[in-house]
Amino acid sequence: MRSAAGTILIKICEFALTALLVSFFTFIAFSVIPGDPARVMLGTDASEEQVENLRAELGVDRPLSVRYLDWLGGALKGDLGDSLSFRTPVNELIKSRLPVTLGMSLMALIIVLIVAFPMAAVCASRPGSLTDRIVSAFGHVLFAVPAFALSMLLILLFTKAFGIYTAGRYTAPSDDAGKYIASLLLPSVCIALPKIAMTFKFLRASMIEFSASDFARTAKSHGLTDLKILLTHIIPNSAVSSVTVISLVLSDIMGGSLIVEQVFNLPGLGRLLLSAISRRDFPLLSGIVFYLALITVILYFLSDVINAAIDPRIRDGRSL
Amino acid sequence: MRYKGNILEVKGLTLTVSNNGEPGAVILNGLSFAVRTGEIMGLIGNSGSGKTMTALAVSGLLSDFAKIESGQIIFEGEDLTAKTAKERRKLLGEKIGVIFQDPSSALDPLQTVGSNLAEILRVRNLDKEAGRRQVLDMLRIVGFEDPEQIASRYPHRLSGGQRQRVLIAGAALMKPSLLIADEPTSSLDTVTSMSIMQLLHEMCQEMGISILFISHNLNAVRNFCDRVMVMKDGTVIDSDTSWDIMGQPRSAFTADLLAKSRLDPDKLGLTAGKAADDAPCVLSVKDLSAGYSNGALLRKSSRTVIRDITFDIKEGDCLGLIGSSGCGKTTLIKTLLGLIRPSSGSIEKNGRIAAVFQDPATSLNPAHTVRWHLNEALKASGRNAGGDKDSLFIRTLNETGLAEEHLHRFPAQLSGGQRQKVAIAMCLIGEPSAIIADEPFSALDAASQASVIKLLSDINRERKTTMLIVSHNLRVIRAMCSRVIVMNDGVIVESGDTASVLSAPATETTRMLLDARMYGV
Amino acid sequence: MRRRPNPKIYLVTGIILLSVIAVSFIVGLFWTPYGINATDPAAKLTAPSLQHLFGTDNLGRDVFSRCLAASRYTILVSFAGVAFALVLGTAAGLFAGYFGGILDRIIMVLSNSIMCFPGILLALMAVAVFGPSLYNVIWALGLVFAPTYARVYRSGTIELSSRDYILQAKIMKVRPGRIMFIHIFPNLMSQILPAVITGLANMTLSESGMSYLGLGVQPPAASYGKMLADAQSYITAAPWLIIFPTLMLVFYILGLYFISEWVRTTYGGGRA
Amino acid sequence: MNAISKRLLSAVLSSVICLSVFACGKEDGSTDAQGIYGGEAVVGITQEPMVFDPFTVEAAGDKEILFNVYEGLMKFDHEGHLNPCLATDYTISDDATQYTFTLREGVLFHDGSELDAGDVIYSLTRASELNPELSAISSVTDNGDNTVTVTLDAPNSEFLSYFTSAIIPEGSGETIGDTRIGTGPFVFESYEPGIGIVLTRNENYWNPELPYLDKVTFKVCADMDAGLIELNGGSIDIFPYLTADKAAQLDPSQFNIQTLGSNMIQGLFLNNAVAPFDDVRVRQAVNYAINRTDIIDLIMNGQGLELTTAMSPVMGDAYDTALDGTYSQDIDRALELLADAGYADGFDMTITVPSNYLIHVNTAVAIADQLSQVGINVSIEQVDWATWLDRVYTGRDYQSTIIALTSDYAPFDVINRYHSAADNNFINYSNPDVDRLIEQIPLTPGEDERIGMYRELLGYMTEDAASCYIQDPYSMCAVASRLEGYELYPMYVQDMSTVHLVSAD
Repeated sequence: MRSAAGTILIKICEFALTALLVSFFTFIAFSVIPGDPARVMLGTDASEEQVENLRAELGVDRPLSVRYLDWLGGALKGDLGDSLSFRTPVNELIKSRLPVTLGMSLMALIIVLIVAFPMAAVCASRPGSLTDRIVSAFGHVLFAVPAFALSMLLILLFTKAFGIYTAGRYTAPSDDAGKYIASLLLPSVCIALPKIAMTFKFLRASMIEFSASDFARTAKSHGLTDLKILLTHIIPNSAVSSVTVISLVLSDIMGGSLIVEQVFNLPGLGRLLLSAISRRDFPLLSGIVFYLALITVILYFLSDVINAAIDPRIRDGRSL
Repeated sequence: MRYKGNILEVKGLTLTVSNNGEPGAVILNGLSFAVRTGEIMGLIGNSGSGKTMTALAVSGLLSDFAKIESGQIIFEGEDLTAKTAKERRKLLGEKIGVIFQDPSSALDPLQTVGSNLAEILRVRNLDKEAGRRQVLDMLRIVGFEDPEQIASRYPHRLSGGQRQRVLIAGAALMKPSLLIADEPTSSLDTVTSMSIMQLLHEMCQEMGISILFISHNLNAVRNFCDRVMVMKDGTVIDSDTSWDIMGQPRSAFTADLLAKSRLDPDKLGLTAGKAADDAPCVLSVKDLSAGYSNGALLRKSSRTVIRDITFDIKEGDCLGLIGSSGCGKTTLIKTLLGLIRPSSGSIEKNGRIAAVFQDPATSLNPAHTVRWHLNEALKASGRNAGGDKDSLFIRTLNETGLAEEHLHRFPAQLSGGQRQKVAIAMCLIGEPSAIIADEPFSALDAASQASVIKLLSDINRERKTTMLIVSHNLRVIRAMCSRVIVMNDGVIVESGDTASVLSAPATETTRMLLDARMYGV
Repeated sequence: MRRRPNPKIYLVTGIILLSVIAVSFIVGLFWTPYGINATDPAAKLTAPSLQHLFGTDNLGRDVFSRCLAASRYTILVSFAGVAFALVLGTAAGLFAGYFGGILDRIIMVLSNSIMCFPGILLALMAVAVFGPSLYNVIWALGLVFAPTYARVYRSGTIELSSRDYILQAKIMKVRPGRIMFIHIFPNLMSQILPAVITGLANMTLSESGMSYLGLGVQPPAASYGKMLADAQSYITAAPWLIIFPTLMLVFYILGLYFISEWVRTTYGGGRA
Repeated sequence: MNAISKRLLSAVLSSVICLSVFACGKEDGSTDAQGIYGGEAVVGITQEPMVFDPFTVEAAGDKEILFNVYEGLMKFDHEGHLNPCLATDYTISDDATQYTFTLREGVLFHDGSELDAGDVIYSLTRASELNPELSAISSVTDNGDNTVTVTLDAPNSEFLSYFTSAIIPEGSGETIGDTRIGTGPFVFESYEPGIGIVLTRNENYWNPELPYLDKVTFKVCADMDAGLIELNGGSIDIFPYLTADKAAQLDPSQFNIQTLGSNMIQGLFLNNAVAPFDDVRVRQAVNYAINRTDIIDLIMNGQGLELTTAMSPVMGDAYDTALDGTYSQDIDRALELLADAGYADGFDMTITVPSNYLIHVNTAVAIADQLSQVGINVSIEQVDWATWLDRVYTGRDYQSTIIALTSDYAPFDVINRYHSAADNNFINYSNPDVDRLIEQIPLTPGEDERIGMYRELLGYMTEDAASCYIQDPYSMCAVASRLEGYELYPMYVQDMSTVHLVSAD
């Protein structure tokens, strides 16, 4: 049994290490890839002299290693510096984009869960039945259809056929929470669909396994109906066993949201990331990567916490 | 009011199980028996004889693939086969209670004990507060001194015996008229199983619950059951009061089963292995302490499980190690095998030490064939096979009682006993100077148990391979070991000649283990 | 005991689906109805017809011919990438799970770091250092995919490490490398197969996403993922540009998926 | 008034291709003063705005927005005319070293202060320090009678267009990137990174008739596809820089498509310093081997102007129409030239293309297909924009590339990059005659002489086949049919002042 404070301390160390490593990778990457932020900002029309001036103004005439150490020093104090191309503090830039990426991921996760659990429960309650076969076959196909094509078809359907959705009409949550959710709904569905297939497959297998478990048999011997057993025993237990899988799905979802926001033209982290790379905006990219590391570590930490919250065995520090 | 007459009558029950649409295999073949009100009926047989299927058929927990072809199950005068699944489910927990073999996973790990039991009442819409009291009362009846505390615990915090008590409490909560107990003690240690059987006995006496008690160990039910029937191939081949069956078994099969259950050294041809006086020491342990360390990078805490263990084993000796669950037996073995680093003390080994573990389900690697396992053991030993490997493998398999045909099988295609024999064959391939066997028979039925014990005993005698046998079964120890050490709470409390230790126990621990034998476990 | 579809059905379906891809791969090597990269200003974005079975794209190229040719890149990129990821992820996961402790933490921090690191930047870096080759992009993608496999293998290894047969192997003093790869590895097949199939699907799409920064399969060559990415602008005008590559991709992934299901149910944890 | 500039620009008029593909109510863009006031419009942009300081701004995407915020003494209109703006009149000394402007009176900055000579002197001086193009200004003096005289350090008869440089309040130069105070028809309201820019109507604009709209938003879209989706969804009203096939997908009842030659020079640029393109015969062979009409049909749906040499015909008289068709496709000729140069069996070449420009990537695909006919085996290498700038444009480490060159709307700006010593001569072109002409043109006062020199220069370049010039792509813009008065400029400008609603919403 480990104390909570100790666990948190370890997680913080882990995060610090991860962030340090990732920012170091970023530094290495930037020192080998060609490209000059000042030239990218000015384009082909500017003369060498203008580019030199801008380089001096931006401070990118200093060696990258110096700039990296500078950035690292600032990051230690919580200051991620200013973006070269946007000329605004990186922290602010990222904070304005986070609601899109995180909101979309969260909504996608919720969609995955509220669809996959009932689907799996229906199939697992009568494995081999016609319903099971049809739903499972549907799952197989969803598994194989690229999310990419799916997104395009959904956009086509909703904008063209129904006219009820407008890509890119994003509203910040602070402006109107309802519109914020509405603007992220369809992209979230696109991210969620392929993940539903994966989660469903796992949950179904796990529910079938738990249906044959000793405690399910005990519950039967207690006179509980199959439905009751499903609800009170099998679903909670498969939820526990699927936390790991769901956390994997969630990191997939994060990756997916970075792609889907391109297609839907949403101002999220993924687009910021791409523009940081294509403009060779070192402070901005380092900042984004820093946040991604933070999110990843928090994600895994949360999945541990949730696991512990529902599973007393884990609370007692006993591995499964 | 208890039902008068036969509480349960099974008449001509024939049951088949189909597999993937293929025609069903006959599991129960015209089975007929009756349980009288208020009696404990023992049902005995080897694995695969249809005992468990009988329990499932009576309780109505058969899977979709099992089909009752003919016959009747009359409970309290009503034919259960004519009832709908829903009606039958309702009987469960109310009129018929069931407990199963392995209590380790029979309770939902995510719910407290109280919640696990209260569902029986919840599903019948009974008053919450009254229900709570009822649960606590029942927990007290099954022997918990502080029921409130037990009710608030999660199952993983309970020992095996405690869990089985909780399950019995669940089965008995609604005061059913029939309790079906399917090998409720076979995964528990001696002392604990004794107490569980005592508890069942009391429930029968005081609450008037009839019990159908299923076991593979004929000897175990002798003192416990009013009547016993023996099953083989889906039918009852022998049935009488316990004393009669024990005294004069009517069929040769029953007699054989009895002999195997008793581990009668003469009938099985067992002799306790004994080292020559001048034999060299194979394993010498001095002041050994060990435990588990847990914790993070920063703080290390450790828990010492065994302390100051000192003993020697000489070549050809067979040493027994007894003690109830949690006494540190397993930790000691793991330390001896080098899986746990000792915190202090020394272990001197003279030659290779091999091991056989308890659970046949995980003793072999499911991804590989028997031949692979033997080959792996051969490679690990560094032995030169001397030409044809396969003939060596087949010879070794034959020695353990397996045949050439088993060589290319996967573990999933073998029975539990066969798997343990493969594990033993793996040990033999390496020609070890000693084999440590950690309760290698406890998960097997009586017949398999007897054959594995005989095998180990033969190896000990013929190959002069030193043995360290860990068991809670005193019959085994008595039959195989010339010396014994008794552990309790991480230390050796008693050691010496088997006969003298067991006939004149010097400590309470040994006495309790001996008492358990009264019940034949 | 439960009714399970006959594994043979998986095998047969898988083979049928994959044979479509195999045939197009083989035929595409020797013959295509039109030049793979032959542009035709007179036949831009024409709908499927007898002349052009799958229609033509925005440069008047025959989509059927390109579908035949695209299978080779799709197969190359997805298999090579996943194989690289698998080798790396398996090794890392087995080591982390088997040895635990500090090594485990180091590997996990490293794998988390790689997970947070933008794959496209890694590919850009690989190309900058080792030259503009498709293989450099493939291994970079493989590196990005590896942590997923590492995680699956790690948790599986931790679980199996306490099994008696692994203890037995340790007692027999089998070398750790052998325990990991011969004793533990095959038992994790059933866990890793679905992840591999998802990986193959994701890999084909990740590769096409790389074209944003000019990485991956270079034009005029095409993979299915790239064809889809290029078709994005013509979804309303020319849905066939989306439908046929999608179909091919679905055949490919679904075929592999069914084969993996067959392997899993026949050789994996199906028998327990 | 400088006659040459005027003539040049009016010549543009005739050759400017200004057609409305889907004509709506009004025949052309002549802004009638009866337009409806009020309302708002959203313009889609695909580049993140970066720099708002008018003196350091370089990116075309920024300039076209700031056109609405800052104004100079002179201002272009959509026909390419250079008109007085913050000045009401101007005179040029005979030796072309002194330009004198009469300032417009009563012009208010967005902060309410009034424009005076001090602001002009301050702004032009600052511009001459920061913007190399204006560094030729040696002094600016206040003549006291509401006129200002600018003196150049050398005669330059091509300088007038540089007076479009912004005039800002005196002393505000350090902070102008944040305050963004100018005199333009719109006030810079806000900028949110990744989202866009909001402009609002300048109530005190010196031309009381303009602007019409209350609010204009420039909204950032990830790329053209995303922009199209938004356009269809109605969240964008105006979307410039469409490609032809995208434009064809739009519903003509909802959008008007405007097209115009864009003064862009798209070409397959050949590195003259690298084998085999150091051989003029190989360069000519490549020019003969490709079919420009097919490429334009394929890539642009025909919406582009074929080019033979380094200048677009939209430049007017400086361009010599006699050059048209010099390099019409002639496979036999190409093969012959290749054989002469010792490449009878063809050769392998690599085209390095910036991956973010789909049009160039597609052009590369088409060219690769065409060059295979003469045995040239092309492999295409995509690189990202920053890499392209670094390796190809600055580093000149490439064999061939496809790009579209942009320039100011002045012929000299088009050709001065071909001086062998020019730092932006990324194709390593070198011809002493061309160098000489580039040096002489700005010193030559006579307009006819200058035109002759431009034509001579283009002649050399065509003969040298400096590169393989392909097209001047039409710029296309979709405008929602609820709006009118939008005009395409032959340069990077989004003029919102004339845009108005068709009917009150």
